[in-house]
Amino acid sequence: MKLFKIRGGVHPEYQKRLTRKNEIEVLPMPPMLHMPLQQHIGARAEPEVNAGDKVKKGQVIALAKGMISAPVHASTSGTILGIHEFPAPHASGLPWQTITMKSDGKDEWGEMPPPMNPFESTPEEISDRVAISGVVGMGGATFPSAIKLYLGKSHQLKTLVINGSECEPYLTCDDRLMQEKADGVLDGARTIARALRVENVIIAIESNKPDALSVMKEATKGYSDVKVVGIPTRYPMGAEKHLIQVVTGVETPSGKLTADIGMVVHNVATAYAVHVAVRYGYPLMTRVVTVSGGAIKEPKNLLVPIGTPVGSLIDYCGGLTQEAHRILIGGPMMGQPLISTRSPVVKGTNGVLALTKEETRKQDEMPCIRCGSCVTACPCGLVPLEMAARIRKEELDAAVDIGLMDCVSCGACAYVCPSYIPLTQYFNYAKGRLKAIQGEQRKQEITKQLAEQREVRLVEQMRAKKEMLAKRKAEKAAKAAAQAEAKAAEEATAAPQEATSTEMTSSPPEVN
Amino acid sequence: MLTAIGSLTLLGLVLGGLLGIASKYLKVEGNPLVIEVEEMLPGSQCGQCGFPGCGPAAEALADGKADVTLCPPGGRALAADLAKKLSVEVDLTSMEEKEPAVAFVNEDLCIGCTRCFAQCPTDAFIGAPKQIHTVIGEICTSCEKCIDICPTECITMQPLEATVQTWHWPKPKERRLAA
Amino acid sequence: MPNRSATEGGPYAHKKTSVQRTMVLVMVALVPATAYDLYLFGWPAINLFVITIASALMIEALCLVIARKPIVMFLTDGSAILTAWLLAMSLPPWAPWWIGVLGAGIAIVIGKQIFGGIGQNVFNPAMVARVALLISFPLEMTTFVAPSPLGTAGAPGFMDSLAFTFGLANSVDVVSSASVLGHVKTELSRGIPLQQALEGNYDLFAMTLGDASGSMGETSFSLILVGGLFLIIKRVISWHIPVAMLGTIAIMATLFNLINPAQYPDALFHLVSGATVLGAFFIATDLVTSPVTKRGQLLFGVGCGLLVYIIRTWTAYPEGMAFAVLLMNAMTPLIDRYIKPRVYGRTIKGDPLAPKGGS
Amino acid sequence: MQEYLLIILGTALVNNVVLVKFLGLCPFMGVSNKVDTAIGMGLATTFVLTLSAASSWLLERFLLEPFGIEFLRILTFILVIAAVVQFTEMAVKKISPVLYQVLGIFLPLITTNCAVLGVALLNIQEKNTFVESLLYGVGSALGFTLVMIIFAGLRERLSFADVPESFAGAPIGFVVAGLLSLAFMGFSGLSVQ
Repeated sequence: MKLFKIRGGVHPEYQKRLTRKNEIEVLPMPPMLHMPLQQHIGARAEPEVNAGDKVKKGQVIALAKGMISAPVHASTSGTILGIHEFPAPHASGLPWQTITMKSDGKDEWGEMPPPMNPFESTPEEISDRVAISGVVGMGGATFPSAIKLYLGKSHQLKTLVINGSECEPYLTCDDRLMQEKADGVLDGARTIARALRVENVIIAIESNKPDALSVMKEATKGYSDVKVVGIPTRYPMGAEKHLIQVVTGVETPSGKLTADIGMVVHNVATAYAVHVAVRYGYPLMTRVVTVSGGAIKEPKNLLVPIGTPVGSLIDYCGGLTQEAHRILIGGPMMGQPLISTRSPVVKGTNGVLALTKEETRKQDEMPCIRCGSCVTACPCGLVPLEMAARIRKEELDAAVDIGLMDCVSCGACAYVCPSYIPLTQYFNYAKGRLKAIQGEQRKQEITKQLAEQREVRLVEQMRAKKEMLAKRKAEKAAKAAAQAEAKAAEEATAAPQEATSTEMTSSPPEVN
Repeated sequence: MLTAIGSLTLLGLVLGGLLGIASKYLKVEGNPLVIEVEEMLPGSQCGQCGFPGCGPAAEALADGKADVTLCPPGGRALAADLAKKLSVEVDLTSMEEKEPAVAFVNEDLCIGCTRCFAQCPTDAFIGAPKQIHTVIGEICTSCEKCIDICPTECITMQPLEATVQTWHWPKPKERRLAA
Repeated sequence: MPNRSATEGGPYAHKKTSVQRTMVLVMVALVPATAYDLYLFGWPAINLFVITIASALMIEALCLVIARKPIVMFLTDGSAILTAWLLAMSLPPWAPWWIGVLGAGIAIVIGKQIFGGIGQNVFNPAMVARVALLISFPLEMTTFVAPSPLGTAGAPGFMDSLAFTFGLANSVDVVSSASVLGHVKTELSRGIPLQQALEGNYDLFAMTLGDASGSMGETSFSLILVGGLFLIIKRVISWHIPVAMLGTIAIMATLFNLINPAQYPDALFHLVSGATVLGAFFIATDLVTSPVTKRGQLLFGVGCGLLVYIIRTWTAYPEGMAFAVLLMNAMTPLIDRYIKPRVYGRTIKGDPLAPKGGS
Repeated sequence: MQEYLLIILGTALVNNVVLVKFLGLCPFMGVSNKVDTAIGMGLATTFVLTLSAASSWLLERFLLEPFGIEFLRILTFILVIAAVVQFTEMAVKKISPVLYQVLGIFLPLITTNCAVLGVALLNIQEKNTFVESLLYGVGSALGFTLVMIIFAGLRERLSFADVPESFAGAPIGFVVAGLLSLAFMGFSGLSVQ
């Protein structure tokens, strides 16, 4: 199959040999599980259980809420201990709403939906099943998969690309999954294709995974609609839009979805989760996680119940051989630093890395020498050095003008920078700051309206007050006049000049 | 002498005439800058800039009598926009960005006097006379007008804590400090 | 563990690279040509070379102290040494000590530190110094000597040359001799046809080796070329600037040579004489002052080539490398402003692409 | 033909008004913070320079010389320049209000841009013909615009540099102008034999 070129990219040291030969091991069920209500992009799930409730394995413990959301399921049977704030596996290390449960060790299944044959089901039935199973993009994006499956209704789709590139260094979980569960991945891919009403499936695997490539090629023999393609090894080959360009030559316009050009990308792990959800009725409760890095004693690939504290994974791998310079969730290029090892593995956690200082190669930052390495490395055709210079001077709008919003934060620029400038952090800072500014502006707009309403109201009140005063005055005057008249009529004969003086004193003092 | 005077006068007349004609054809209406600037300002009339409201502040800005960094609620973003609009140079890095905050009523001290109601430019206080007041966080502009008016000093500004949803990466440390 | 957010963002992996490494590689590339030239021109050249680099380092350190910047970090980045090195290679080898010191001072202070140090300057510091010296001291800057290799009969000894460099004694016989470009320019202006002017002064073989009079960087074409190719292989520089620049000079020279051979020397002459290769591989490619995009670099190279040819051929100066580089340095911000890569998913003008296929 | 080309090249590069004659430094330093503004200023100055070079020549030839009132030269030239500038100001205000706002005070100040008066006077001094005067004006204006744009590009770049506080702004601007002038010295003696 003809492949197409993409611009930029880098060749990091892949370090995949640490775990590429390690078969997936099943991590023993930990005594406590922490399931955050938000393990996906979109709205937070709504808890369905209370402290003290007994739950069974696979039971829904939080329901999807809103348009874009995903439910959360109990990874084993046990007792809910509570719904509370718990440190998130996120760079902020801030707490978020989490359901904590205690395993009863029985691992008893709850009532599961019946197995389905996807090829005798309608696309809607498949999508609905994926939705209730809580499947999200497992490559790290964590976008609810069902939403992407419903795209088949609104868009005319041509091609499904299954992303097996796994371009992040160290990670081998997708590699192992493809080798060990090739049939499941393939069935999941074809199930997704059916849900999307797509005839053409391409499974793209980077050429540095020859075993996975050959296993998948073998598995797809006899399926004319599925093609397995070896693509060049280069970071960030797995970026959705770039992957599509490599295998089809079509470039996704800026600000559009890949679905707008008739393509959808799903990760291999997502395909496998879809397979499990449809064929067996099991929700997403486990995932494969690569535990690796120079500071890990025995790097492994583990099948982990979602909600397991990261610390348990590291302990299972023999702990740390030395103090880790960084503990990361995900790969070294786009992964997030982990603040607390108590934080749990969530649906999007594909790796846990403990890196030594030599591996991160952290060095002191120097001024930019305008070497242009970042320009060459940028897969998006941006000029990172200029954007960072503007952000440094707090000129965020100027950075947007030269393409900040087209940046995918892949980190290729910062990786090659000879001056060790934290380019990616500049861009992430600017994007976050701009979002906050947008929020502030929205708030300002609201407050502006409120202030205007208040102004109108005040004026109205003032007017009403004045009117009332005027009315009262008029009434008083009228009363006085009437009295005066009566008096005058009464005393008409007696003293007519008095009437005028009464009238004068009866007028109320001017209030202002 | 006469020729000199004559020729200069003539020249002046000719050029003046030409310019007069040109000014007729190239006439432009007055400068709507003040209105545009006023529309950019938050419009909450909070008075933190030292001007009695957003309107006078806009006038001062358009006249160049006020600094574009004058508006704390607008922050750096507004300063940058104003600088662009008025095409002036501004060093935004030196501008202090106010921490986002909301007014908070200490309910043990509040006597329900409703004086803060009258001060708040966005009606962010709820409650009634002789009842404890609270603040609607979403619409409080942290203009601090309510703080001084409160007879029991029960209102304070509390910084808005970041959440996982609102957190973003901090700006990288300046390298020159690493000496 | 206390609740504290991360302060240092990713990626948490890095290419084996650094500013220092880049500078060191450039110096390594310069070693063969420099060593051979120092051998050719003997002790006075070595003195000047050492003086220039040492004073550059001292001045840089002084500037860093004044600016309260980390001294060790910036002094060891190698940029000051490299600047002084390139400057020394563009000076007449037997120039007096104060030319080296003054040049280093101009390069470091006015060329670089006044802009805020490494990476901030807009002009190539070494060329700023060279042009300033050339305009201020035309005599000292155009007095060249014929090579007298170390150890040969005519070569001055160490003590003699020390005295000579510091102007203490005239113990060394200076056999002054013009560079080829200078000679050709003078002769042409006297109305002497090119062929006649070149006769006996233009030995292509000697020039490619460096056995000719001129500043160090103007000679030894082949060793500099080797160093330049080394840099391209090591990916310290890309091929765009050197190729565009040398190509433009060659095309211009060939074109005019075809029009009038008696007036305009051929391409080969232009490529091997003067600082053509040094400029193309080491000076114009200065990372800080050249464009960041590949297409921008091509344009930059073409501009440099054109200007070098124009200045050499039609102005009062026989060699235009320094001027050409400075002029194109000045154009660099504009090139960077208008020549940018196409953003993914957008047209070159920056509008989103029109969607193809799909709904 | 060649001599006309040489006049343009000579005035634009070799004897650049700004970098070699050091005329017109006020807008050169004043409106060179942004490339867009510099382009606008360059175009406005080009218009004024060309028009005033031509009209001053006509004035000299048909008014001052015949009547023998050359002593009024500067006065009348300034008058003409002022009128042209007034006209330009109105035109810019009409055509591009943004540019008008951006150029601000510097637009009327073209009147006192020494480059404009300088070129008009130099034309008389060098006894140029009408066409030569016109080209002289065009060449100078091109040189002015070119240098303005280059300089604005450099300053835009410097606005992101860590220039020491004591040199930031105008000081570094002058340093750069000096270095640019140094670079333009390379054109000295430019002549096509």
